[in-house]
Amino acid sequence: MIVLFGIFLLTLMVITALAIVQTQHLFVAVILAGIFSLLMAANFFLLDAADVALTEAAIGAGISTVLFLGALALTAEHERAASANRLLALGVVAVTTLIVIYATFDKPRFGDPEAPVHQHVAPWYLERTPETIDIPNVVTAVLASFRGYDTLGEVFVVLTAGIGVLFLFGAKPRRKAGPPRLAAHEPGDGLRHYLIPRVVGRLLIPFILLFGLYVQFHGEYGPGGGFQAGAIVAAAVILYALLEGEAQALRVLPQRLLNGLIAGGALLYGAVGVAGMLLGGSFLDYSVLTANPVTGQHIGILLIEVGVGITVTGVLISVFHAFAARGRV
Amino acid sequence: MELLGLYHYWIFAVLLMIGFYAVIAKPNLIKKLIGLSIFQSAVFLLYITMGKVDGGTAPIFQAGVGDQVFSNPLPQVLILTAIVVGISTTALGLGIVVRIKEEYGSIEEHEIQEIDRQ
Amino acid sequence: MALALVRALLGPSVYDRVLAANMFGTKTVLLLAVIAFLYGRPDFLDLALAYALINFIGVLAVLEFIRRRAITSAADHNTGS
Amino acid sequence: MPFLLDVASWVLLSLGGAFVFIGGVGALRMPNLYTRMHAASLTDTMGAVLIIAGVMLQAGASLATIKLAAILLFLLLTSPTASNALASAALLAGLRPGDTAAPHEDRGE
Repeated sequence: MIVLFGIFLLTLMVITALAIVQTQHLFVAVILAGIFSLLMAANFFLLDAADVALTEAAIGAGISTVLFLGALALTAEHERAASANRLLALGVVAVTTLIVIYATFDKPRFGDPEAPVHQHVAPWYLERTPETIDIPNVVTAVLASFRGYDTLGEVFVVLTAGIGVLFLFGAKPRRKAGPPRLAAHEPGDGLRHYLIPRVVGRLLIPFILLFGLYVQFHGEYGPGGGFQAGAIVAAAVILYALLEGEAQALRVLPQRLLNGLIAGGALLYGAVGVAGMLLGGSFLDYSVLTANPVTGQHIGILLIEVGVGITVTGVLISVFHAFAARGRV
Repeated sequence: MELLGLYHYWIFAVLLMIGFYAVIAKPNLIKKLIGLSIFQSAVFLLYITMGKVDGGTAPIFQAGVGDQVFSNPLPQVLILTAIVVGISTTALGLGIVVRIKEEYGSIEEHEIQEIDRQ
Repeated sequence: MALALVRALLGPSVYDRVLAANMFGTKTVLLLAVIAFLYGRPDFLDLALAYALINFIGVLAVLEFIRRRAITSAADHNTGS
Repeated sequence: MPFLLDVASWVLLSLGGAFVFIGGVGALRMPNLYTRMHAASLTDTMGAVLIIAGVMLQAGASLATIKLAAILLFLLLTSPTASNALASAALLAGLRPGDTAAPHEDRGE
């Protein structure tokens, strides 16, 4: 029954994706992309990937919609019709689809425990996690400890992307010819005049922050971890900024502090690695952090998740502010 | 039933190509980015699908319950980080689009090329 | 359960789509709660909780977006394309 | 007793499912945005309450029940807010409640 349900959801996803591509109205496309992300998260959940589903939920539900809308507000809302080489593109796509589908006939059956993926390192991870790290969530263990290098790389990619956006928007917009975007009338006070969203939002923000912290520090035991928590906390701050205006949000969390957070999280991650080296292990080897290797692993994972969370929060909030501030100029 | 087992992969292929189509055929840059994120999601789906094991549950040990089958944690780890990286790179892409709009006054590919040619 | 919603997805105007997205969010929350129990892993309710908390940010963003557009287009009549 | 609980929870779940379904149909069939919104809110309130109550009965007294209660609380808080925000947005964009013929796509521009 669950399999049937999965098939139903997947079909919905294809329909949504088609609608996204087909519509000319970019605003609609963004809203549909939100629905697409919801479906995606439900699917991940069905496929046993609770952590991934939580990430998708945290990112897709709020932040990506907000970012896309921010970009839309700065550009155009409709796309022009007509592209000349449409048939050619369609042909290419059709052929590639057929090739890919043909390739899938070599794939192992869905859910096959004998599939090659399950023969390589995964059983080893599952086996070793209880004895060397001793936390219930294998995903967190692999993420933060076994494959710590990968995650370090990912954190630096996020960091770089954040810096990139800040650089891009660092340049002062050049006044082009044409009607100047009116500045005086746009106080940027957010939704302050809408009483109901404001009251409810203010009520909810502490809970969202609390939930973010829960996800952050409960990541070893249930689905969660730094990436998800970072996104949730960022969502809370963005909600605040939407309700009270960006200026107020920036007063609470100034950009300097955010910059500090962005760099500090990544540095914390790196520092944990170096600390391991100084104490005689290899880079990102947490076992040497304390006398007991297992406790060392716990501390290492905790610190690293905090580092990840801080960086992700900082980057997402700064990106949001960068878009929002651009709109007000 | 044998064919049903491949359904996930087909969906993956179709989604991948829908995203691909949006990237190559749509002149609008934001549409291209949305297409790119669909493409990305398709890849995520492929990975997670491969990690699923029949009768398995999510790879989180439960106290007191022994002898469970777990799905493969490795693809999940890779995708988890990839989602966050994905949103950051998308944000970067959107930033570039906004800058292009400011410089060229348009986000349609052919119009930008037109302006460049002048 | 979500079947009726699919059709709402094709709704005529923009705001219908936002409405559909919002409904979709609620349904996803309910769905996740039910599935978590079908699987017998109630610890995954975190997920539904996350959705319940942040799902409406998107709608608020829409409101803000429209509000901004209303202000800008009140001044000069050719925003957008 | 467990049997009774099971039956009760399934009754609640199916009732909730029915409400969700009715909400979906309403959202599809109603003439304009505001009435559609009215139908959709059925999902958010009755549907959510019933389904979560049903799942709660399955869960029994445990941490999960508390989480479910939290979910219910937040849903009941957020979704009317979202509806309100959406309605204001639509009103702001100039969609009058009286119009039966929904304007096709966005006007203006």
